[in-house]
Amino acid sequence: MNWESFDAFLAMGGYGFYVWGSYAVTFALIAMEVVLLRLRGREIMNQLIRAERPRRSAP
Amino acid sequence: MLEVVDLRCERGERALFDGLEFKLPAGALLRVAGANGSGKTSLLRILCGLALPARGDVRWQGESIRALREEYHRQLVYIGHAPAVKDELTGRENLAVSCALGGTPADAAVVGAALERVGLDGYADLPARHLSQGQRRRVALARLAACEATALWILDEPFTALDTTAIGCVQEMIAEHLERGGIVVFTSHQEVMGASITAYTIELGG
Amino acid sequence: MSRPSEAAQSPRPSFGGRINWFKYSSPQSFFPLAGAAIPWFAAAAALFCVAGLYVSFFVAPTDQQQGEAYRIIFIHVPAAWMSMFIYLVMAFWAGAGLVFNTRLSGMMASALAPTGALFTFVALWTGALWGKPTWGAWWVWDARLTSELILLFLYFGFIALTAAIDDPRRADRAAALFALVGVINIPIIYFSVQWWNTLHQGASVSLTRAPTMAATMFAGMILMALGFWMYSIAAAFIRVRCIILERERNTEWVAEYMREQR
Amino acid sequence: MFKVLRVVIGRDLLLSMRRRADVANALLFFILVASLFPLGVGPEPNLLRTIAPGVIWVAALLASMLALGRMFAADYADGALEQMLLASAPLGLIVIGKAVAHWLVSGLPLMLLAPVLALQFDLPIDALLVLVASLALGTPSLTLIGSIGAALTLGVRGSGVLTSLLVLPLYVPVLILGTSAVDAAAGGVTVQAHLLLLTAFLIFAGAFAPWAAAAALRISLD
Repeated sequence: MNWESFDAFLAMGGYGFYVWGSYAVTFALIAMEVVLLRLRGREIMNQLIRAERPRRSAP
Repeated sequence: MLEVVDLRCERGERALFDGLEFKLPAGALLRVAGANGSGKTSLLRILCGLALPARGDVRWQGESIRALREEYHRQLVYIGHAPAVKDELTGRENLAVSCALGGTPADAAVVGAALERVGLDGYADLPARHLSQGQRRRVALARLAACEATALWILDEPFTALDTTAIGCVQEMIAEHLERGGIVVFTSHQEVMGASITAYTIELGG
Repeated sequence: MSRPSEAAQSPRPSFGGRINWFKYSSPQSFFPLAGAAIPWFAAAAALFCVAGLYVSFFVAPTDQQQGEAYRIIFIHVPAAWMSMFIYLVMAFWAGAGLVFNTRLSGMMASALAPTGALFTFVALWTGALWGKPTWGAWWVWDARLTSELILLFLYFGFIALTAAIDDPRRADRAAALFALVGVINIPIIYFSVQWWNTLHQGASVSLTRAPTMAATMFAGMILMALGFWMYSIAAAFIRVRCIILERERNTEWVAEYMREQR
Repeated sequence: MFKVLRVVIGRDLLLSMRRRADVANALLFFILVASLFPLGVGPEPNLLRTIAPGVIWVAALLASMLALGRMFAADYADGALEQMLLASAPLGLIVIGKAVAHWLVSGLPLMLLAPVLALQFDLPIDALLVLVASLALGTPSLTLIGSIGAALTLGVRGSGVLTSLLVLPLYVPVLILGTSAVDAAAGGVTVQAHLLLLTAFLIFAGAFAPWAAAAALRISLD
């Protein structure tokens, strides 16, 4: 184990800002991409459902 | 001989036409008819090799035009929707350039005669910017007179913007070309060729 | 003569033997395949990332010279790897699309681009955060960083070109050509920047390698890279499914799929 | 076949001759951009001498990029490009012809104007010659690479900005090689290696770019 305490873990030997800045931004971006993808998928599904409804009721 | 095999053309996700097949022997005239947006121009562009069909093939003398490329181009005159007439060049220069590009260089005498044929002899040395819409169209069509030896003519709406004399002149050129054993494909909304010439007709769209 | 309305609505699968399946059935048959594969890739991504994070924070020892700051390389280097790898894969699909004229290839290429751009940005961002404590500068005009920046621009160019052209088939093919031009240019750019860099700085600054490459460090980087790789596949598959639905919305099989969904 | 090449070059030169204003505008842009820098960074001669190669090269690069719009757009709009795709010579050859004509009216004048601008920056005479040589070898590469971008963005909304987004990253090697050649000359170092690399890049671009631009034109006109 590298760390004596949780505080030491957070401090990263004084480089906490750089290390956590890197990791946080990376995973935030990944999370953002996942959310955007989900929104895009939902959007197209909604459009398809909307497009289908008139086709069903018409005949 | 121009041959079309199982041609399909899509625009967006819609099929404009599908399973189109025909063969045009020497001396044949084909009119492509249809409503706006039915794919007339698309078909012509596919026949030239400008556009790729979604499926199928176009063959010239039995070989795919995609393999022939420049060799096919040398035997083809295409006059598109846009007349390809440069504003800054005179009628004479325009015609000389387009003939040279097409692989049938025309000397001054041929160019002059061709422009005279379409009734532009008085305007040959004016920059095209000073010409009317119909006159520019005629500059483009003068290429037909200069490229009589070119076997295949593909003309997109050749009669639009033309007066009756010019229409007569183009009809005459087409008739002569067919007699020589040339092939002509053109689009038009109306029946424009006289009854004396039998034309195949394709009606696109529904 | 065909009637367009009929042609558009006739069910694709019943086209018969003459049809080129390679060309036509791909998006349709790939759609469920990708859907089935996504959870597995996502799970693998999570697993590898957790393992990678564990190794990079709790197993890998503190570096003698750089202290804890060096732990940034556990995402910096894998992200840089992925940014280049995704570009290559994208160019591969692009080239395949141009050669074989398959529709799925272009969709795959455009599905990969945003994820590739994301990793390129991550590589740049973490590079800056690593450079500051290590060399005292957020940015150095090092060959790698500069090439990475150019790579980001190439990704943006690819995405912008795809977005600007309305006809999807033309967009795919134009962007594919651009991707291929880019792939040829990246090495040239890299070497020219490297050469320029040695001229100007006499190789005083080099991001090339961390001082000691312990086995645990390498393991951490590999695990993270695997995690990013699996994530990229999952993300690209989700995106390609969206693209397929968007482009094929008027086909019978999508309508059928929608009926099954309810 | 080379007849077609000659016809294309002649035609494009004739067209530019009759549209002189367009050509002049790109040159004026070049002069203006290069003249703005001393106003922006101050008149200190040593500083100006240091930044001169970069400034002149970047200005030349931007001016040549600005001129790319002329390469295919007008021919695309009036249908002349369709005729070129249907010409009796390979499309790559026609692209070469257009690139040559385009360089003669955009790259060549830049190259001839550059020494005058360099005097504003007090560059030594040796460096002036190298500047001209590097532009002579570099601007054709810019035109060739640019032709790909111009062909890809034909008929696309906002094509001007998009072209720069596509093309500028690809210009980086030329910019680096060109400026460092002038830098080396100003510093009294031998410039042979730089110029050779620029030549190599030009040969590479000449062999590859027309082919790629031709493919791009086919895609854009499909």
